[in-house]
Amino acid sequence: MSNLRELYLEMVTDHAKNPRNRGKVDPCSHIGTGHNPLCGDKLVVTVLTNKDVIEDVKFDGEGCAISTASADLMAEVLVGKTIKETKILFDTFHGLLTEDSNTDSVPRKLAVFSGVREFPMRVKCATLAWHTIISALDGNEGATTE
Amino acid sequence: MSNLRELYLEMVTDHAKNPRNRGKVDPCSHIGTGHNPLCGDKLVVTVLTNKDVIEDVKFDGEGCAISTASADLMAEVLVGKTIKETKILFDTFHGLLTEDSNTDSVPRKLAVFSGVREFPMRVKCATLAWHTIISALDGNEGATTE
Amino acid sequence: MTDTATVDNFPALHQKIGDKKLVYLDSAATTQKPQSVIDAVTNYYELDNANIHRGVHTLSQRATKAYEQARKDIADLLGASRAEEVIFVRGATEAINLVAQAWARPRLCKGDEILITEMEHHSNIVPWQLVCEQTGASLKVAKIKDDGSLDIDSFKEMLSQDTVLVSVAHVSNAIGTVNPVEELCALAKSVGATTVVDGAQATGHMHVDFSKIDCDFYAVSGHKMFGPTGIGCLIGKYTLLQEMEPWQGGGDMILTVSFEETVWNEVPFKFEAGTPNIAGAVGLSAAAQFIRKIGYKTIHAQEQELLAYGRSVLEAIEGVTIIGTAKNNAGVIAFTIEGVHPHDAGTILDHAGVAIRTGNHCAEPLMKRFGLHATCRASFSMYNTTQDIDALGTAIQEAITMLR
Amino acid sequence: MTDTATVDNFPALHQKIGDKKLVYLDSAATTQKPQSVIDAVTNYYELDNANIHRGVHTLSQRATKAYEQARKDIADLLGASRAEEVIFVRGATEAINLVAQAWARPRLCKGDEILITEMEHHSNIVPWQLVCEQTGASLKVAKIKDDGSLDIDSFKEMLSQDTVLVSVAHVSNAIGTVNPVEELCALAKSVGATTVVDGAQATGHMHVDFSKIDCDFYAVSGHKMFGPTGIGCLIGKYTLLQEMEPWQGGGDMILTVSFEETVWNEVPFKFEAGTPNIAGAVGLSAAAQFIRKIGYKTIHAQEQELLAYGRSVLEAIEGVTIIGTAKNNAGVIAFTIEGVHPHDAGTILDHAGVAIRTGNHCAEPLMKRFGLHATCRASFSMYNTTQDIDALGTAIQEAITMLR
Ligand SMILES: Cc1ncc(COP(=O)(O)O)c(C=O)c1O
Ligand SMILES: Cc1ncc(COP(=O)(O)O)c(C=O)c1O
Repeated sequence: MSNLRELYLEMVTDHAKNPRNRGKVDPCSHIGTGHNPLCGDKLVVTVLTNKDVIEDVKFDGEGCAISTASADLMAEVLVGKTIKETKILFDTFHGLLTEDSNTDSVPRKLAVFSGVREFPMRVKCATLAWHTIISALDGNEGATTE
Repeated sequence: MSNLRELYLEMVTDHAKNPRNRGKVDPCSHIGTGHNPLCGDKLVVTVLTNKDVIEDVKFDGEGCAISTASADLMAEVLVGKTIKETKILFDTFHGLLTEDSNTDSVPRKLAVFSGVREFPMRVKCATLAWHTIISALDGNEGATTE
Repeated sequence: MTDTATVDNFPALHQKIGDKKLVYLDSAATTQKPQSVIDAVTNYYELDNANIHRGVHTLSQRATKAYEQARKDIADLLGASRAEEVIFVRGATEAINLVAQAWARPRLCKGDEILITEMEHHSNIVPWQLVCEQTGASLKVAKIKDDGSLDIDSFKEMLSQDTVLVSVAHVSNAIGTVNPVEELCALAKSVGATTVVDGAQATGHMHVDFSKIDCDFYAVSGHKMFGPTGIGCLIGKYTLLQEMEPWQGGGDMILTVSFEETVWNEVPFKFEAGTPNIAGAVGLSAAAQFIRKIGYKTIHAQEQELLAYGRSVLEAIEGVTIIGTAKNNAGVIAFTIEGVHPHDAGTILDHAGVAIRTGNHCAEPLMKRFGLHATCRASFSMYNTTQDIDALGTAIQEAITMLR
Repeated sequence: MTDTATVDNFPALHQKIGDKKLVYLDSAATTQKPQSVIDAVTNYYELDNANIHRGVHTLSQRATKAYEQARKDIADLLGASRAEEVIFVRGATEAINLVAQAWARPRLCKGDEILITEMEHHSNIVPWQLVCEQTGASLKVAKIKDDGSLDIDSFKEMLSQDTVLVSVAHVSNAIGTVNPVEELCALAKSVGATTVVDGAQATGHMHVDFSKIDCDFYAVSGHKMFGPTGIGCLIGKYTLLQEMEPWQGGGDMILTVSFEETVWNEVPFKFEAGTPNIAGAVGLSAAAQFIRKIGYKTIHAQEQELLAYGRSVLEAIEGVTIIGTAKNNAGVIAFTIEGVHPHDAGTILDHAGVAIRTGNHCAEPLMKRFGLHATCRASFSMYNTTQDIDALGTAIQEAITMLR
């Protein structure tokens, strides 16, 4: 039970139940759709950038607790970041989820997902929003985690 | 070894090595080609009938000892038989090869194949010529034992 | 109810997931295997292993005999009128693709229609979409009702003189609806359509009689009826099979080959190119024997009892909605939990040792019909008990506590 | 030479046929299975059995991991540049049919040519005949020399700007010739042809490096490389696989399905419709590990020694003619015995416990090339010994005594 509690930390379930960044950025500069065939979930991420800096991010769509909370917290941490920083952050985050890597360099709001490491099947949920935004920033429309 | 000797009785190997009825009946009234994919063997059987009575039978083609001897001995026993008798004889012969049936009603020349019963894979060899002639008498050209 | 002697037959069920007893409620995905099936496969490899057909040595003869016996066993169990009507394939998916490519593709053209239903598994949708693309035929879809049963009126409406082929699930994998396939096939015949029944979810659970259903083709999945993976059958009417051209080319499916001309072998060999899954067929034969020993009647009664009990337990949990409440239903319960996404439910239940499936169950159009992306699905087999269902109920409560 | 520890790995070899020790010389038809492969299959069914992909519960995760690990193991063993280049199919026959139907059929048209050789197995002839019939393309056949080796001049002559596809055996099953596939693929590429290598007889016997051969597709038969029946692979260049449309439709090979539009899944899943032979893949993974442990070098050296000894023993028997005497030959000896039809030889040898194959070995055109209907074939694997060959020689003498 203990690692299950670490997967569903209170901060995660809270953001899953009451996401702060659900909706659409309008007007937006980038839009991406992510799909996780495992959950059947679809996520639409809208972004507004100014030059290379992310000014606003929102997400929409149904998702599991992990993917919803991850999308919501991603939106929080990315505001003010450059596209390059976003990509580096995703690498760090991915490392947190998949390797026994040091979490020091990970923002506290993302570190709550370290429990995912014990649930390899859920890595795709935690990264769906990230794959989607990066795909959108790269100019592609769709992303999938399968 | 003992049942192997019963398969290859001297009469069988003798007819296999020196078949008396190899060749073609010419002119013939019926012709049939038999094929046993197991051996890769092909057999051509030619028949001359007068009304319903078989006047002559010959066979041609490469075959294993069992199929050659069986074709040769078939040719011997069928001369003078009617088509109907031929079919009945085939049923009897088939019973000899596959069931523990009484061999009393089987002509001596066919009874030498009773050893085949212990080698189910060889039943097709022993019956190839028979399938072919019956198919020919029925007006079909080809027969196969697979 | 299930006696423990029955459960004892299934070695995989006797294990713990973490510190919890495994409760396997995912039999619609694949059934567990009785020891007799596992042993049949092992014995085959340890004693008889050889390639089949055209081999004169003892092992090859034994392997051939066992393989052809499996064909007879399946024909007997499922009511084929002769063993040659049974073609061994990888599973139900390949069986349906075989019909699509070897029967439908050469025969269909623009204007022709294929009729399926809203509750089909992707394996009974996509092969027909491919054929439609290849031939210009179009796909029609009969509607289902809110309780998950087929809307027969819609089915009748969609049938027309243009309907060349009808393919319906015997049992829905996603919600468990049992379709009146005899009636549907008779209706299809009345407009001259050829009929396919996707029996993947039927043959492990209830008596199936191919000849009585009177469909033209019936698809069977071995791994869903206690058999090994990688084996299944297409059962087809002998005369139809004879008329069809082969699908795959290779060893065993030909009589003679030359570069100028090749002559096909007889049915069923014409459709079994290459070395088949011999050990798989031998295992499936043991599965057929196992089913015979227990009896479809016992299996079915058992699963119906679990279904009734399961529905009552789940209905009693606040926020749980059952999808698919048809009268004639197999031991499958699809459900959603308010405030708990199916994927989270799957993880939390797994932690309690309870294995269910979550997602779209390869039936996306059906999900859409119910306005859902995903559901949880508990599916039963003869080795399940009411205690398993109690464990399911408890685990769902835990998930609710954790996430709602 | 073979140490008994190696032979001990193979349970099926420790049995008697009647009162004679089994001497298994039919490995080109199918190899025997080491205990580790049989155990891997058993363990899978007893512990991990579940359907793969998209399942969140523990068994499904374990099964998925084992299945995908098998893909990696095969990629590693056979030199694919990434695991996704390995597509699981039933066997080499299905692998070739997949290329024929999913690559060639949509691309070929009248005037195009497919080039094969005179020594191909039916599985590398008939799929192309079917495609030729479907597309109007024509089949060309490169000649072989009297010793059974490929006539490279004939191969070059047959190659032209019209050659769209070249498909050749890596090793002939009927006579054991090893083809210079690297050279042949380079020649084929020089005219822009896509290349297929039928590796059914190679991967159990010698080091194969897909990337180095640089063919586009390579067909693998699991049951001929110590793996289970019903599993094999098509290895294909990733970019080519991406460009191809799927072949079979069903579960797992799609990303999303609606009645209006269906989106294919990624490579390799796009080509694996339906539940695959999971236990088969797990067993094949164990076979790959077994091969690694022994080492291709050891296996190959061993088989070459048996080949040399076998040829010398058979040549010494009066009336025995060996068919296929190429320098570069695998452990396969095809032969005829004067006055003894192969089928009779097969029966008599079986009686002595010696299992050989007789017939046309699914290579009728090759038989015709040598003016034969059938041959006897002894084929070796790493578990054979020189005693086995002595037993073969003795049994042949017995057959001669009996029939000549
Ligand atoms: C209703 C239905 N049809 C077809 C299939 C495909 O069967 P298989 O896994 O044997 O290919 C399944 C199983 O996934 C199913 O549930
Ligand atoms: C050279 C060759 N190609 C193809 C095949 C077919 O392989 P599989 O039995 O895996 O379909 C075989 C085996 O029979 C073979 O020897």
